Amino acid sequence: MINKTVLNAEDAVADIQDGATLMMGGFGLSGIPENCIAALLKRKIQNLTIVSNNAGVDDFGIGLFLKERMVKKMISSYVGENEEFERQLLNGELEVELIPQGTLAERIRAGGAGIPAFFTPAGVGTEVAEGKEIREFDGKHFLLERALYADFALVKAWKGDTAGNLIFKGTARNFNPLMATAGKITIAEVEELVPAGSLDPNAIHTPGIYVQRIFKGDSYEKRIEQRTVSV
Amino acid sequence: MINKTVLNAEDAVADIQDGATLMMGGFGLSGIPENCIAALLKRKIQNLTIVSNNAGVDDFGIGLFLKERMVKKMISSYVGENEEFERQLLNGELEVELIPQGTLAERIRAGGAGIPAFFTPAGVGTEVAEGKEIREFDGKHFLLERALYADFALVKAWKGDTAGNLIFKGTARNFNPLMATAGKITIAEVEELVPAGSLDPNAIHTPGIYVQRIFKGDSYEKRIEQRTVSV
Amino acid sequence: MLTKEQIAKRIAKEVENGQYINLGIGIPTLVANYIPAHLEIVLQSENGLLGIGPFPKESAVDPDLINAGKQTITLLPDSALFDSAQSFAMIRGGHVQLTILGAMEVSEHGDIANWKIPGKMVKGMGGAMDLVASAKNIIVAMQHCSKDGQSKLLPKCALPLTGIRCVKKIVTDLAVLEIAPEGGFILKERAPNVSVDEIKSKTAGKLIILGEVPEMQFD
Amino acid sequence: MLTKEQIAKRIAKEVENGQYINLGIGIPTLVANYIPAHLEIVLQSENGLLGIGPFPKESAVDPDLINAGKQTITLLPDSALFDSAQSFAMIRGGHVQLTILGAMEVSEHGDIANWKIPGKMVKGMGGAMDLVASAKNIIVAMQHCSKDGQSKLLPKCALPLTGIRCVKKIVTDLAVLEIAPEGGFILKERAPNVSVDEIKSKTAGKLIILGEVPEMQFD
Repeated sequence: MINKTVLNAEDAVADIQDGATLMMGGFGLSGIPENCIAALLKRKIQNLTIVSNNAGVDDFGIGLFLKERMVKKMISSYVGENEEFERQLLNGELEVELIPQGTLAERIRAGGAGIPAFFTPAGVGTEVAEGKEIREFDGKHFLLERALYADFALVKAWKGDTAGNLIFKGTARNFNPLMATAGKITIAEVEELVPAGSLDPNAIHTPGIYVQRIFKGDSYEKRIEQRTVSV
Repeated sequence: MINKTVLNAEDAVADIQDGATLMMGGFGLSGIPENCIAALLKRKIQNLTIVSNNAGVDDFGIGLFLKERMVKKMISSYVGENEEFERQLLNGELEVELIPQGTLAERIRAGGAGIPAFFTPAGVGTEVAEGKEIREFDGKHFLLERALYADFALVKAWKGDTAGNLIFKGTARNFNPLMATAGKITIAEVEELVPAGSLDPNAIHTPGIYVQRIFKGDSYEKRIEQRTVSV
Repeated sequence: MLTKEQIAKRIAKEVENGQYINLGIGIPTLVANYIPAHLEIVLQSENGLLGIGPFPKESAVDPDLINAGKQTITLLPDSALFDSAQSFAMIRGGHVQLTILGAMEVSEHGDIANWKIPGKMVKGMGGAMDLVASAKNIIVAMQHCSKDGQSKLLPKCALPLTGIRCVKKIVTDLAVLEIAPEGGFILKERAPNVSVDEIKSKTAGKLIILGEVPEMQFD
Repeated sequence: MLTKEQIAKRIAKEVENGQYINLGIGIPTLVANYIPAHLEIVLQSENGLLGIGPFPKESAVDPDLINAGKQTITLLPDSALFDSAQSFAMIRGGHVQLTILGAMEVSEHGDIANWKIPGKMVKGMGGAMDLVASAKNIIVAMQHCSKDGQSKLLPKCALPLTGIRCVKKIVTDLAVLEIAPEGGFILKERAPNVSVDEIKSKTAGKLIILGEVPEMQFD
């Protein structure tokens, strides 16, 4: 069987270079590849283009990349939780491309699925439509949107096997399975790495074909943004 | 909790009328909605347009509809296992639209996902491309393909709960989850119908939102087309 | 004038049995508290969940279970989890039948602006553009006027748009209004102790009054 | 002239470690029997499976586990199951790296015809058009000539096409040939005891011979 295991995060990201385009899974701080982020921070590579639904917070997640000035451009749907982000943006030190969340998800899925472009209703009549082809189907208007690809996709799963098959947990799934399909190289970090044959083949969310490297991540903090409890 | 349960196949298909467009899950005879097929056969409705990857065999699956002259048009990728089909086709009693299998799958998925059209490489330079827009992206040519919808989608799952959440088994999954999303009314028949809360929410293949009616099917034959064994 | 809770309570009356619903952040989230117990509905969270349960007990907080507002939540027996592409497939495909969200401005043609104020830091549209472009029924929950007293019901939105011709109904602290097919806000109900004249004076867009305007009922 | 088994055996030499591979019905299916044991590869079945295992024992036959040829099969430890949209997403997206399939005709530009014969009952293209439009490497396994002795390697296909400019390599009972970027069949290897002249006489399309043509090796 094909074994995709690498030793650790450092080995997994060793060949990511300045100027790379990275997709990074997660919604807010949930389901982000914490170990890959830490390993990339050590390497202080620069001019990254990052495709991620959000941009982390000032002292966690992608916010740490911003602090170290590693990011040239963010492609996201919502970036509102981060002061350093705001500062760099207003100073012109950072480019941002904002994309409706469903369009972002579908563009990534299209990238992985060999669909170069598709029509979607989101953004018709808004500034998102500027410069895009608009076409009517069955009396309704749609925008033509292009697929998104990345040099590397960094995803975080709950369980994974040595063949790269992944299972996510709860809402930490979010963008991770889509991004896994759209990276030229997809790196998966998992909480539990098990031998091939340990996962139910019927319950796998991401088939191993999409994953080039997998490792067991350490000491997940899983920081909560809005701890909300009932009494 | 919303309860989607209906008593049986007869009740589930009671409002399907002559001339309806039906999507029917299955690949060959694997994962076909046997109970819905039996219930529709009793009603002998006519002029159906059926979207199904295959057309059954002479005495099982969609082949039974053909025998009863219930089908006006088949939309499929491969229909080669059925003599009655061939006879009706050659006599001009049946229309057939052949679609590349991946395009068929993606058109159905698009229908469920609110994507009215998308570009795909399959069929460029072939007769499948006739009359379709061809466009170049990144130096490669693609066809514009439209979404597919149905009045009713008839799907077969392994387990389902009263809220309509479905889990499929093995390769009997095939077109079923896509079709479940693209029917105005989706009817799911399952081998095991369990109370909501019995399925792992993390392992559900089709969320209940796509299913309008669910019932426990009886006496599945699960006929095998090519029984192939090793010694 | 209605409190936020009352706006939520009034909107809850719009909910129909069996619906799949997406609630935006703010007043829309409060709507969940007022949906009558006899209605069976399912709340969708666009980060990948159908069947949003109540906030967890402190001991049951799970960082892998959050809603689109990044709050910790719980699952229900009928919950299903999925990825972001599947989530917006069900939104875009019209399977989520009702979307309730806030707005900065609504036009008399049902255009909505709720994501960007020129000159201010832009946080992004999140899933709002997909939601308003897709759901069959879109209800806006908002104050009738801005903090400086300007009407938020306009002939044409001044702010950058989130979507066009999509809002079906608006519930404000003063009134319930529907968008007329040919344009205009049809005044359907007024808040207790609020006069039609007051609503008229605070609605910059075309206000359509068809006969007697009843006072809102909450139960 | 090679037997079908020998064609499969020669094609198996093209397989690289770590590849995800889709095998068509017929000779391509036989290729699986000859892939060297030291290579770790995964076979994809377009009806929704990665990791096709051997045919089951009679006692383990499961109607819910079939391959794209509708044969009963088994799973392997690294298997994953998925739906048809996901299956063709991985094909169309280029994740399945090698496709081996049969053909009725191949043109010197790499066009392939393998799904339809005018005048005969049309069964459909199944997944073939998606496969040939997508995989990075496409190898055709076929007889060099049809049963009535006509060359199947042509300047231009006469039959309706399955895909254009997609075939990279052809292994026939007589030869191994590659499609030249500018068009033409580059004769890479000849079958044991088959002369270059024989291949020349049986190839209707442009045959390109670059120096000495070695005899095929199978191990």
